[in-house]
Amino acid sequence: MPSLTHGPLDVAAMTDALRREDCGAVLTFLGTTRDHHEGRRVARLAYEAYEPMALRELQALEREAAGRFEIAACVIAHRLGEVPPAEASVVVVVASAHRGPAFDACRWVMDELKRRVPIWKKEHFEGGDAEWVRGTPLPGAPEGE
Amino acid sequence: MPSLTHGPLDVAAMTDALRREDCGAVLTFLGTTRDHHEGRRVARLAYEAYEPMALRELQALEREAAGRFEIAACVIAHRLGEVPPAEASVVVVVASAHRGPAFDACRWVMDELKRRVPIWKKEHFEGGDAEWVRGTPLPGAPEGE
Amino acid sequence: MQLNVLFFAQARERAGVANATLSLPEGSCVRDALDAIAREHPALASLRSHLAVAQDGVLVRAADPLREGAELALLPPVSGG
Amino acid sequence: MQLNVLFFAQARERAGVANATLSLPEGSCVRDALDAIAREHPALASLRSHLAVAQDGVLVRAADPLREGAELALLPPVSGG
Repeated sequence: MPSLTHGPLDVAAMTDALRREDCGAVLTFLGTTRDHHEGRRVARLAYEAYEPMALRELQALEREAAGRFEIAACVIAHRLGEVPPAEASVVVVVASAHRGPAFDACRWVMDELKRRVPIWKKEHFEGGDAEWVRGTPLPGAPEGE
Repeated sequence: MPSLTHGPLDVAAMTDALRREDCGAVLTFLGTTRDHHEGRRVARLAYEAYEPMALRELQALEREAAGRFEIAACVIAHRLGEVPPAEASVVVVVASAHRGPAFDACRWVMDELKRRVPIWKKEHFEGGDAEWVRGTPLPGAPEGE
Repeated sequence: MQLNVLFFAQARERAGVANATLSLPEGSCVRDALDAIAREHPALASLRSHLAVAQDGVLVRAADPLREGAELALLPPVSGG
Repeated sequence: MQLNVLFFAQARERAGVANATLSLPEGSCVRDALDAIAREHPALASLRSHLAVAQDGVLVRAADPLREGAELALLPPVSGG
């Protein structure tokens, strides 16, 4: 089950939950806040989501990953609100019997998450100004038909 | 710096050590003991290494990974001695500004580790018998020339 | 018909509100809702071609019919992760 | 010349020892060491074609010369990870 949390993500608990005796590989991806973007110093990030839809999309991603790749389990968590530098904004954990599918699935989940899940990121720069990150249009923008 | 340890690997400490403010991605691979292999129930694994050479090879892998891929850091730890099911025998952590190179580097390190590092794994099956895992010959076996 | 409109990210900031109630004639479609919202919030104009729209959490297209009482979400390009 | 031979994994189990001292004529090469070890430990025979050899931690080939006092490690196919 995916989760959206408004505080720090418990990466260790997520990884431990997927250590299963029938799996030989557990891959944990952390997306963390970078302190620079296009040459500017980032003081912090702030995330906002359309929460019920985002949760459903994340759950769909977990299920699709389990269907497309030879994995045993996939769990996604995304943090919302302010995230200071070096802290995780997103965690994807994949467990599988063999390591190849874990790498493929984890990478696919991150690519799709950035395309499909209604979450938005605002960069607050040192000095005080802030900008929404140029994102990816969701499929079917009405004017783009 | 790589490490060889004779007790449980501290995955959280390894991952935390590589959370850097200039990195947007931290990928942590755990190789864990599977409870089955070719249809038989595995009770535990036992690892043995030629330790000084294994450490040097792991250090070479960390350096080569940092040279081949756009990553900021790579750290490898391998556990030796007995490893019960679901516990980690190997941990590879890669930090990078962007996630693509982290996936590429982590996968490459695991592939190379299995080819180049003098570590051996013995499977102890339920019932009591045990077998060394069929491995990969190191390059330059004298009789294979 | 009445709709509850949700604004997110840039759309929320430009509209100056996170949600609003919208009244439209029966039989209106998604494009009609966008037109009405644009009249109410001219600051959204430059964003409009980039907005996706979800009705009750499901992406819809301009010609799709609206449902009475639906939740209509204006979704700028996404940037999670 | 004297060498310290290390046996690992299957090689250790078949030889029944983890290490041994080996005395060879001056000018011996890696193949000479393997021949002497094979005479001492016939149980290693079926493994021999799969063994790599490291001298002081560096892989060597059959014709490479041995160094006085070197550590010679017999390395079966590896299976770390």
